[in-house]
Amino acid sequence: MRTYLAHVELINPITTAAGCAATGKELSQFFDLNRIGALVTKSITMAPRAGRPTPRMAETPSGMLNAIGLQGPGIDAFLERDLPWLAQRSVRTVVSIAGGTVNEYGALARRLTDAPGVTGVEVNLACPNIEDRGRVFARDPSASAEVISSVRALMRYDVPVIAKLSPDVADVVAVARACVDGGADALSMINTPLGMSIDTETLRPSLAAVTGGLSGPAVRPLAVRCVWQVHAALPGVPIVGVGGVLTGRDAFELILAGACAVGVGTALFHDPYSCLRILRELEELLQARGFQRLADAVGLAHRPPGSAARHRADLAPGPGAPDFTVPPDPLNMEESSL
Amino acid sequence: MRTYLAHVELINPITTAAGCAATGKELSQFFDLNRIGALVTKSITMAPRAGRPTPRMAETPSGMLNAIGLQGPGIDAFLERDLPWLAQRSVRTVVSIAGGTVNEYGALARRLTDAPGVTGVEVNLACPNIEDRGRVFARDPSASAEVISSVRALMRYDVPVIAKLSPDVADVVAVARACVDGGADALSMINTPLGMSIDTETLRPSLAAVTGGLSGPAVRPLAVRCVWQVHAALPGVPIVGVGGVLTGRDAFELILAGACAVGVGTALFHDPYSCLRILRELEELLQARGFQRLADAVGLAHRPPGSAARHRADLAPGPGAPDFTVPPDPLNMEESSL
Amino acid sequence: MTGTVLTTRRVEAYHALTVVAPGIAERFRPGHFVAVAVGGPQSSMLTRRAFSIHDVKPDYGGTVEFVFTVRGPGTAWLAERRARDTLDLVGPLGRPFPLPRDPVTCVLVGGEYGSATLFGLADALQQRGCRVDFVLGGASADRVFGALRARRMGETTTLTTEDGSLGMRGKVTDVLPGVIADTRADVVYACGPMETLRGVTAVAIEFDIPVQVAVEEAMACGIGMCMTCVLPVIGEDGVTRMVRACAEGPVFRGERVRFEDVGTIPFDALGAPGSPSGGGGTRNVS
Amino acid sequence: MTGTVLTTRRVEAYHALTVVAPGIAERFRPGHFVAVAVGGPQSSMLTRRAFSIHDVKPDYGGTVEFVFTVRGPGTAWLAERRARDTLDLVGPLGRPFPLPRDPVTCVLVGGEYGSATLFGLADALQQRGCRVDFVLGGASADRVFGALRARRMGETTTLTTEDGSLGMRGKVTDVLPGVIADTRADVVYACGPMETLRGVTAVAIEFDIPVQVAVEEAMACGIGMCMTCVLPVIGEDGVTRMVRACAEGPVFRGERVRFEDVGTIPFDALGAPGSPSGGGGTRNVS
Ligand SMILES: Cc1cc2nc3c(=O)[nH]c(=O)nc-3n(C[C@H](O)[C@H](O)[C@H](O)COP(=O)(O)OP(=O)(O)OC[C@H]3O[C@@H](n4cnc5c(N)ncnc54)[C@H](O)[C@@H]3O)c2cc1C
Ligand SMILES: Cc1cc2nc3c(=O)[nH]c(=O)nc-3n(C[C@H](O)[C@H](O)[C@H](O)COP(=O)(O)OP(=O)(O)OC[C@H]3O[C@@H](n4cnc5c(N)ncnc54)[C@H](O)[C@@H]3O)c2cc1C
Ligand SMILES: Cc1cc2nc3c(=O)[nH]c(=O)nc-3n(C[C@H](O)[C@H](O)[C@H](O)COP(=O)(O)O)c2cc1C
Ligand SMILES: Cc1cc2nc3c(=O)[nH]c(=O)nc-3n(C[C@H](O)[C@H](O)[C@H](O)COP(=O)(O)O)c2cc1C
Ligand code: FES
Ligand code: FES
Repeated sequence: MRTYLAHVELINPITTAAGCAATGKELSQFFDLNRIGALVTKSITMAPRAGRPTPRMAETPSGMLNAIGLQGPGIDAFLERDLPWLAQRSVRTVVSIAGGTVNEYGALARRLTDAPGVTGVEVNLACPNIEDRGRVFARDPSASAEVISSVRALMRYDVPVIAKLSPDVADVVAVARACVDGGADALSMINTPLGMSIDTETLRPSLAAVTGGLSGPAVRPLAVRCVWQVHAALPGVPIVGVGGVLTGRDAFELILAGACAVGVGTALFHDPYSCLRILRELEELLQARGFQRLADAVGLAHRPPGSAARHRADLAPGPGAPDFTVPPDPLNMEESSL
Repeated sequence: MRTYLAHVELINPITTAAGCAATGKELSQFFDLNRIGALVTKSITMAPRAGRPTPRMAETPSGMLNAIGLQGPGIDAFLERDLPWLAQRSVRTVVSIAGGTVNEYGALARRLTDAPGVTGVEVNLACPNIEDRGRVFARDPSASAEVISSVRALMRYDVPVIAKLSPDVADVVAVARACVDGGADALSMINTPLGMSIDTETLRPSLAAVTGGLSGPAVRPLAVRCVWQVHAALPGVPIVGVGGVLTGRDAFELILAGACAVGVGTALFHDPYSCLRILRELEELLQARGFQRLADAVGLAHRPPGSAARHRADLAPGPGAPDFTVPPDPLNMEESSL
Repeated sequence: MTGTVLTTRRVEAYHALTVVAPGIAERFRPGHFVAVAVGGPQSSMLTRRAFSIHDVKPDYGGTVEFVFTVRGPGTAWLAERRARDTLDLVGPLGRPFPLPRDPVTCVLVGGEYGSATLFGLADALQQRGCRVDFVLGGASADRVFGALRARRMGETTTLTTEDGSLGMRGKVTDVLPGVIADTRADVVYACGPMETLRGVTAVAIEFDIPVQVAVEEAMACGIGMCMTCVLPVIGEDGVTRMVRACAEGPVFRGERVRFEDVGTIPFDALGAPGSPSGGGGTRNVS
Repeated sequence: MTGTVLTTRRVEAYHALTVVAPGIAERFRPGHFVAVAVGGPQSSMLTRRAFSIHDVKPDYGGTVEFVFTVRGPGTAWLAERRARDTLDLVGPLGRPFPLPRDPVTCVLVGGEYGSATLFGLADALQQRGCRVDFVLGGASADRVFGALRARRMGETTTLTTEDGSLGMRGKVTDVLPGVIADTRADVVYACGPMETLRGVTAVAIEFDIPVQVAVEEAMACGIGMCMTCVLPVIGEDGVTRMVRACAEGPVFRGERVRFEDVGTIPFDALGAPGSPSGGGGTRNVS
């Protein structure tokens, strides 16, 4: 079930989500990493980072909050130890990078550009911009575009640059468009929306960091919506759909919305084999519905209604029925623009 | 367990959430509406509205999507039939209003200002602004402020105006501040974030309207975060916390984050008695923790850590322990500004 | 609202659960339904599932039985319930079948599990001296619910299956005209898939006799509060309104339901976007 | 990964589940834990719950038993499991207790359900000719796990309860110095609440003998991928790192764990915000 992320071919559309598969070694105890489309690393930073204090995690209904704080060894150790380990095993590796300034992202790209074994670079834009009073890059189209174009300029031309977007914005399409204009070859969405929970025993925030990112099936409706909106506005741009994928059905949902690859995050914590299970389930679903190629399913739910039969035939107007369907509501721009 | 919404006293902090208790009649079959703090009506529009086609609902993990499209009888029928029914029974009624232009909101306020039995007006800002290419008011601080000041100007001075905010913004505090500057006496949050699901049998969006609002426990972490952020920035402004409240614990969580009243929406669909159950559970929780007054718990989770013992004593540094706690991370503005 | 499961049984392709629920059994009238919570305390499934009440009995203060087919995860969970498990139900809900004052002849049409609601109705009709004839159908023999009981209760019982494995090959609507003609029926009652109800209504209209249908629309609350279950129904005043299947229904006069327009807002409905009554574009979008 | 529950039992204040899981039993070494999915197929609880393996047996190809206390909704759900239910487990996980090469004298200290992991360890130690002495404690008699078994296996067994309802009134750390002195212990192993482990480590340091502790940190994955379970541990090179309790632990040399700083990032940890190693403020916030 081949797919393309920009010009890079992946043997299948299932990838890990950034920050959810550590260095890859841990996951490789459970299955051969070559069997998935790509491994996305956790976001790599310039310096080593100890991350945030614990508690870093809180379970929420059908989801979890995390505030890891990008704990990691820094780019040097990554290039010395983790990337070579993956490269030796020919694991298709998308390196996620995170920075606090446009320059820091650029510096990371510069370090990666000659590193062997980099299939793609994913730019985690959900970081506070030191130069703009900590305003998160991903919430600002122009700051996002600046980061992307800096990374794109410094990264080898044949390594696709993927912009990872957040749903915590009024208009995700505007950010997506800015990133594409800035040179993004593909988009990945969604990163975790900012959430919080309070421990009603201690009467304090559950997380030491107070707020954290919400992930898991709870956010899947947000991910589907973002993928849908962006695919509608920018149909030519490859999208990695991420958010709450637990099963092949969920992956299929994001693909129908417009994703050509699907990232699996929180599900890996629940089931370390989930990538392969999801892949198998997805293959079965596509087969059962007669799809020959994955590409035929990408964005399929956008085709005008009626071009395929509604499932509940009893609700569809009969062939000769007068056309009493609702005229487009001029004010529902959210839908009518799609 | 009295509370105040601006200067209006409510006998307790539990209200219904807008659009989740129909006219009140339905719910009154299950309990006496006078036993809750207030009944919030569904959003009333000028003209009658048939709403959106079905399917209007899709279940999602720990939540649901809805696209009702503000079906309702319009303000005339509401003032003639529904409001008098509530007023006769002395039900404290917060009337939610929705419009497509600033003028429409104003016109609704004008109709309500002399109507007997209006305890408060909640302004549903999650509507597309016809005059701004369908851009949703709630996503734009200045448009929100304009609506609020128009309603505030036309509404009787002693009826509080509550602005209902959406989480689909990059900066909910900015919208909150604009609304307060525009004259809002209180804030209500959150309305439903925009989500979507796709039926993998029909290969089409599950909702006829394509996208819909996500509600239920899945969104509670977003609600807690929004209430927390806004209470931190505007500690004097009363907040109605809404989003995913199923139990007294959940209501308590929003109160600890800064809410002085709590709206119950989706939970009513699951359990028509939920308002009273939540109230009882909340009372028990407060009692068990020795709170005399609700006000003492409002926003309590904001007090500096250490002013109450951590629950897991084994994790708290001992009394004589060297202060190795993490210094504030200059870049984590999200938290450090709180 | 919490009842104990008394018995579980398989009935051909269907599952049936009997639950001790005196408060519901007591107030039951034919056509009522219950809304059942699924998945247990930490379930990710928030909305209740609606099921017609098949039977009530006086045992243990009052029990209700409902019959269901496994469709998605909620009904799959229900199918795993065992005796002594507890179940959380709200009910009885909805507008029941109106009963004729006079001892008339009634044809009761059921499609698939839709038949389940007809036996309580048949009982009530017979107690009023009505004659009852059944027409029951389904895709295959194992999906025709209640054939035996219908044979015991009904003056006549006609069965149809789409694969011909039981009774006549075809749909209930294929045989209904004959049954109405033979029995000289005064009124038709029907419950089943929307497509069936539409066909049954068309037949009744042809014979110019009243028809009461119990519709099935996706529901989130079942108690009239969420507005998800609406369908276009023509009122006494001739005006089409989007009415709630759970509160104004599930039983409607078939002629009043605009079956062709289910899943749409007819342009002439009260408050439709294009309609003169207004209905501007205001909407809660997020 | 799906096993069938073989038996369930109550042990004083605790619950114990025995699950058929040959793949886990086969590879078990003392100190390992399992990560258990809770709530069934449509559960809203996504993260697995970690439990030390108490016992493995060869029955049915291999079974594992774990002992737990009901804390929140996940353990409440587990407490309702019955024989023949299925349970989804991942394991064995974590770094087990290192065993001494020589036949030395070992004191095994358990607090509350922490004792559960010590019997497999005692077994392995005794097979190597080690002498084993137990010190077990808990808040009250019913919260001291495994006293009988300890008495059968241990050279000596000392029990403590905070309310004095069993053994000595007080904590395990109150009696530990005496036991170490009496037995001339060469090494201490401990499992229990962090507070207990901190105290036990302090005692061992005083006696200048090695101590191995099995820590408990909130975990989301249990397999080293999520980075939620970290605590500050001093490495061989003297550098403090935030290491994963699930992958590098749960067993650590007590002296290396900076118990006072658990729940913080010590300023001198590798990559701490203020540290010279860097650790700028970059963070994934949303
Ligand atoms: C008044 C009424 C009476 C009914 N009586 C019966 C009966 O006697 N026997 C029976 O087998 N089924 C009956 N149904 C249909 C039954 O409610 C659905 O099959 C069931 O809700 C599906 O739940 P699920 O979790 O298996 O499927 P899912 O598809 O996972 O359900 C997801 C959501 O959609 C709703 N939903 C999906 N399909 C339907 C539907 N057809 N009708 C209503 N809600 C739906 C569910 O309530 C739930 O909220 C009745 C429906 C209504 C409205
Ligand atoms: C290595 C290890 C071994 C353990 N062995 C045992 C054992 O043998 N017996 C026993 O009773 N308990 C043991 N625990 C603790 C057990 O994991 C928690 O009590 C359990 O996860 C609580 O789940 P809950 O749903 O009841 O509580 P909730 O508070 O609802 O749990 C919510 C979330 O927090 C996590 N969590 C909460 N408390 C803890 C905790 N103390 N440790 C780890 N995760 C936590 C849960 O995994 C879950 O993700 C062990 C923990 C670890 C890390
Ligand atoms: C523990 C954890 C750590 C994460 N770390 C990163 C990260 O380093 N970089 C990043 O871009 N996203 C990170 N994410 C976000 C995920 O990549 C993903 O976008 C999000 O979790 C939604 O997908 P899911 O629901 O499948 O988990 C992290 C998520 C989790 C749960
Ligand atoms: C079916 C439904 C209808 C709603 N209608 C309205 C509405 O008319 N006006 C409004 O401001 N919010 C409306 N909401 C949003 C709720 O008031 C509430 O903000 C949201 O559902 C989150 O709360 P909950 O998780 O408790 O449901 C509606 C929500 C639902 C589920
Ligand atoms: S199901 Fe909620 S109004 Fe009918
Ligand atoms: S629990 Fe996930 S890394 Fe330890």
